[in-house]
Amino acid sequence: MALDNKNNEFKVIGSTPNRPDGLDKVTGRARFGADISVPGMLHGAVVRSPHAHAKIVKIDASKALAMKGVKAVITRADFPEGLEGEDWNLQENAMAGEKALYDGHAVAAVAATSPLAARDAAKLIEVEYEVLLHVTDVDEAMKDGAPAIREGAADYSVPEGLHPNVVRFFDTGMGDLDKGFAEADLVVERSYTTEAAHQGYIEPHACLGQMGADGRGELWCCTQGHWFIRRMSTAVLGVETTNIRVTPSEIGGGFGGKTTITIEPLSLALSRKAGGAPVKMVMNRGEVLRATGPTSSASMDIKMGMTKDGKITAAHGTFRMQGGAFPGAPVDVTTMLAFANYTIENVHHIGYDVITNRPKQAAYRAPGAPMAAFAVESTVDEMCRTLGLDPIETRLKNASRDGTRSTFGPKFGPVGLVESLEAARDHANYKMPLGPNQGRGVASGYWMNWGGETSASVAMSEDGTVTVSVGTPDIGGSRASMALMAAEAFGIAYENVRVNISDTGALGVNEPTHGSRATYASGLATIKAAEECITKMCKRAADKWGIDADAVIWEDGSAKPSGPNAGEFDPLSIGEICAEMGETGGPISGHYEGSPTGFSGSFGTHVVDVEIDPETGHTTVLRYLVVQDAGKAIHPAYVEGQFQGGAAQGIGWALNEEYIYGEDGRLQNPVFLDYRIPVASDLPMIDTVIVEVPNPGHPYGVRGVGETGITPPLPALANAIADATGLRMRGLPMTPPKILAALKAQKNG
Amino acid sequence: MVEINLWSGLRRFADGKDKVEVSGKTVGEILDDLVARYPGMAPVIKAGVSISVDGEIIPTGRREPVKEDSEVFLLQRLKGG
Amino acid sequence: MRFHSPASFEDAANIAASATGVTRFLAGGTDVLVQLRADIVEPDDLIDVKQIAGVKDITRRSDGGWDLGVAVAGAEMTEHAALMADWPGLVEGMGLIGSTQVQGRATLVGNLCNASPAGDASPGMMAAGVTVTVTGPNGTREVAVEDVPTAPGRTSLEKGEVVSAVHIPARGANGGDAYLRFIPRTEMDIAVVGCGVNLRLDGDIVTEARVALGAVAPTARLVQDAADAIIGTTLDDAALDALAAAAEAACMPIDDKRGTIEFRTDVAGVLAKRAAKIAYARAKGDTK
Amino acid sequence: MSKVHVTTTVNGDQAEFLCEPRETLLDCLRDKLHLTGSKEGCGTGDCGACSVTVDDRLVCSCLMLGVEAEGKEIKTIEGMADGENLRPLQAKFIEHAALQCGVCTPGILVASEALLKKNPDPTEEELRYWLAGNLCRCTGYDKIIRAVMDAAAEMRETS
Repeated sequence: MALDNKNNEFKVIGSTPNRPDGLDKVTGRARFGADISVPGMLHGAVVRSPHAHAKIVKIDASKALAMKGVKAVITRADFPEGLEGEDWNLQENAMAGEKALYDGHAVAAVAATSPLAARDAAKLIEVEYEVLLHVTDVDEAMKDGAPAIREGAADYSVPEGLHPNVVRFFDTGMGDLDKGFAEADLVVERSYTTEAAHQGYIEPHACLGQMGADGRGELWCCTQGHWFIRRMSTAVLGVETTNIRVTPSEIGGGFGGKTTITIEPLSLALSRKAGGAPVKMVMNRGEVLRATGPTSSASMDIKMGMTKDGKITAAHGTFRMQGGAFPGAPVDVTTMLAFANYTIENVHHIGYDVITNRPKQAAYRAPGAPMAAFAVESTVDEMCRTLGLDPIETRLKNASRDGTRSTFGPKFGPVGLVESLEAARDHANYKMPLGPNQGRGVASGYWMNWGGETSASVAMSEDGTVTVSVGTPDIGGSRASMALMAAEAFGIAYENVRVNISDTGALGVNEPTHGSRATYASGLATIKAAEECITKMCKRAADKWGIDADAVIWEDGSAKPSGPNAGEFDPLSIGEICAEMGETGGPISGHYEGSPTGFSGSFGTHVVDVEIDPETGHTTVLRYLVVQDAGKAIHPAYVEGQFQGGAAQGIGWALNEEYIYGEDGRLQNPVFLDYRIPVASDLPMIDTVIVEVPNPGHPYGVRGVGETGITPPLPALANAIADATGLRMRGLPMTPPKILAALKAQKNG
Repeated sequence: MVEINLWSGLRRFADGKDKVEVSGKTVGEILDDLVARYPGMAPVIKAGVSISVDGEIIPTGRREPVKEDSEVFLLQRLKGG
Repeated sequence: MRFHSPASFEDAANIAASATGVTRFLAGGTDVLVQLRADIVEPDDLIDVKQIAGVKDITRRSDGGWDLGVAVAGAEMTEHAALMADWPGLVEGMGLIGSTQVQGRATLVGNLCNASPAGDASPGMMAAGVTVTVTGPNGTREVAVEDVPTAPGRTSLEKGEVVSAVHIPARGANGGDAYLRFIPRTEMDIAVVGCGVNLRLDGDIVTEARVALGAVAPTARLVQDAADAIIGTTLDDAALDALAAAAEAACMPIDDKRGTIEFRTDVAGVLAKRAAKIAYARAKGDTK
Repeated sequence: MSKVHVTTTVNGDQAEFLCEPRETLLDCLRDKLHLTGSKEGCGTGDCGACSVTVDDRLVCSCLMLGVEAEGKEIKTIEGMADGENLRPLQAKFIEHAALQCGVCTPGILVASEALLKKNPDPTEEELRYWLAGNLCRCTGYDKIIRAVMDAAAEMRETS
């Protein structure tokens, strides 16, 4: 069956039907992580370190265990020893061993008969600490004299002579930098910093775990990827992977933060110790902010060369990122994608992954890309201003496009940066007149997207309707997208497809809904599995007609003879074939298992207008435009939603969101009052333009869209502020105190 | 023989070279031969890499075919949000 | 935690007076419950005053002033057109606290007695000259609001004392008030700086003024020098500059996660000017 | 710890529960009455996911004690639709794709319904400020604002 990019032939792709879970979600019926209860359930609570870095001398749980209703207390002693690599990191992060490594690090947990009893019992667990020197800033952590958080944590990549807190080192690039900079008319060298931002999902982590003494059990939790949760939890607990079945609940936002484990293995361990009673655990907001992954903070140096007419001749970036007390800051991505918007012959990246006394970072929407974009796109903007060049024309001049070599090596296929820049340039927002203290900023961004391990099934029902089972939790409407793709493939109505998110027992391994992969990979899997069903249905029709299966085609939801030579038969509809399937060979279903590699990256360009209050430094976002390549928008409203959500998160990161640590190494703002994500009155409408440069690696041309959108806002806001004030802000967040101080300094010369 | 482009930090594990010649017909075969020829590369491959073959990025698969004239790059193992 | 719902302030005061542990009064609860949830304060005795007669009443006195019950929520004030017309600045200060949802519960007295330096209701009340009745085991006394907070989280109320009523002066002719605060976002933040201005005009001349600042010292406070800077003026540029200078001079802020000393000081001057202009326009009859 | 017996009205029906004085109304709704549509996003009144009305006044149920519900009339998201008929706001949220993950949706619907009862024709700015205490991390609010404005227009036409 032809599944190429014939846009004009789509019947349902590109329409915007109501999502299947809409009714449940507007009536309060949808069951999220904390909404699941079972009979005999206990409640868990966690004891967390109040210190940034401390030796755990003694844990005394006797008072807690003496409390009525307390059924189990666990510490690290209840976990197996001898784990290595990332498994050890996960175990150590889930429950501290010899040392507490950050403010909020779990040191013990308790299960009791009510949430209040568990909380009260947790307060009775006495932990004796020996406080150690700590470090929370990435630059400080690399300096001589900084406390070594964990000797020997560095891997093969780290050259000798670096601080033991540097645990991974990256060095990538190509070309001849000296030659490139020599060709430039303008060479600019600048330093930038970004603070850690939290994913800020509104639903705190929640789970309900049950495990018996035999190591078998079940886990219900809110997660982006239940196979990941299963593998990580069982590894940490030292039980066989298959012994735990994980069922995902509805998920109240993740943005990368729910691709890893936090309390899940604790609930299982508590359950086992409490004799197999299920244990429900729900984090509060303070725990989420203190102990689950925010993204990395970064300190960066950028050097770029440009000719008078705007050609980028060379680029060098040094990126220092801390990812908390464990290796994993996404500097690997940063050192690939930092300059990916541009075709640059001479380019080099140096990256340092640094450990500090902060929580283990978790992926956050385009992990590693926004920080670099802030540094690089700010530098490009500054160069354009210095040289009197238009920021969009300059980007067009250097833009990555089909056939150009990327700054990370391989050549690009068809991608949509040029198209996004042109659409931004031609949009009304780019021409709106600006008033006093107002400015406009432009920036582009990129995410390379992902395929990943994928398994899906499509099963025919007796009435010809279709059940699709995928393993990627639906966070933003993906069930609607899967249903649209299945409906398109079968040639049936959207309403005749039901999409389920299956548990780990029903499908092969699936990577999470991450990397902007779900619509691409689970979508591709759905289409391929549907094709298998169609092939089988054509065979059933062929058998009925007594002709060769090759002589049957599938069109508009029916099997038909392929032509006059095949014979004269009335089409057999999907309903007719399925109604008889019990008599014609049994159930009909199709499967897909694979790791599709035909994903292709998504470029986007943002244009933002701001107004700065010159007396207070307050930034008002006046209007905002997102233009991004979706390949093919399956459900355009949810594509727009991804664009808008990414932009809003980026605006928050740019202006107000930050992790603030005190001298004592404790997080000072573990509440939404002070961890300031954008509220409704902070934002204007977010205008969107969907560019469609089809991805040849997907049957319908899809490319992931989820992550790119958080990348341009950071520099776009900085560039707009520069346009409004002449000030170049090089540290995030660009808060009113920072802007006002810079305005004063500017005024005082 | 297939030419693999290494990222610059890997030169120290490959006698200072940023391109190396290896033999093999699949991703797995060329990675195995790379380690055989340059044992210093073993921890790199063990830690996990992605590979791009003619512009297509292969995150994990070892069975994907590689041709003599394919353009091959070793890349960092990626992770998304 | 023991929960009490007394039927009179005398009973409430007696319960508090005889309590041996941590005691809190509950009106709107928007601070008490946050502290409870965050394990900052878990009272041994929690005394809900909302069952006491009259605590939800807004009453105009015969002198033109207003008496408010202690459980009147912010939303009930902003919805009260006559009160809003008299004291827009005071009411707006209350109305800026928290979200719409918080406004459904939060009260003037709660904000005052929580004694946060950054409470948004306090500067407006101080500028307006609000007093409160305090009921204790030994009877009642009247206290000016500026004398209630003594330090962050501390008040001048004695053990067993509870605020039992709020008294707002008569607006009188040719008066106007305003409250402005600075926050990083547009809503939902704690004030980084707050400023309330209340003044009266004779023609174009300011004849009376009270200026109060929040979040720039251990308590919200009246700044007499700032008031003096505009009394006798037409609020011309020189007067506004003098006002700003006096406001800045009165600042004794701290550096913290919400703002720097320098920022708070600068913005105190800016907000004093802006609030004074609004109060002046309102005194002139501008109803905005 | 001794528990308090509370009698209240929830979505028009009488409800009774036993609670400790320190348990919030949200805890009681979710854990005792099994009305889990109201969500806890923060527990400190900063996110609005637990929005309910008490005697027609919009509040955060996390900032009210269960014992304070005695004799009150409480409405939650579960009581919004009339049987199988959705309120216009609910229908418009689905139609406008005004939810992604949907965890903030119940609170935003309850808050928006309270606004439209008070002000059937809000401006965009009034709506944005009214909803400032309802955090949404997925949508950037754009489609939420459009859905509420559209629902308001429809409700004005049919009233």
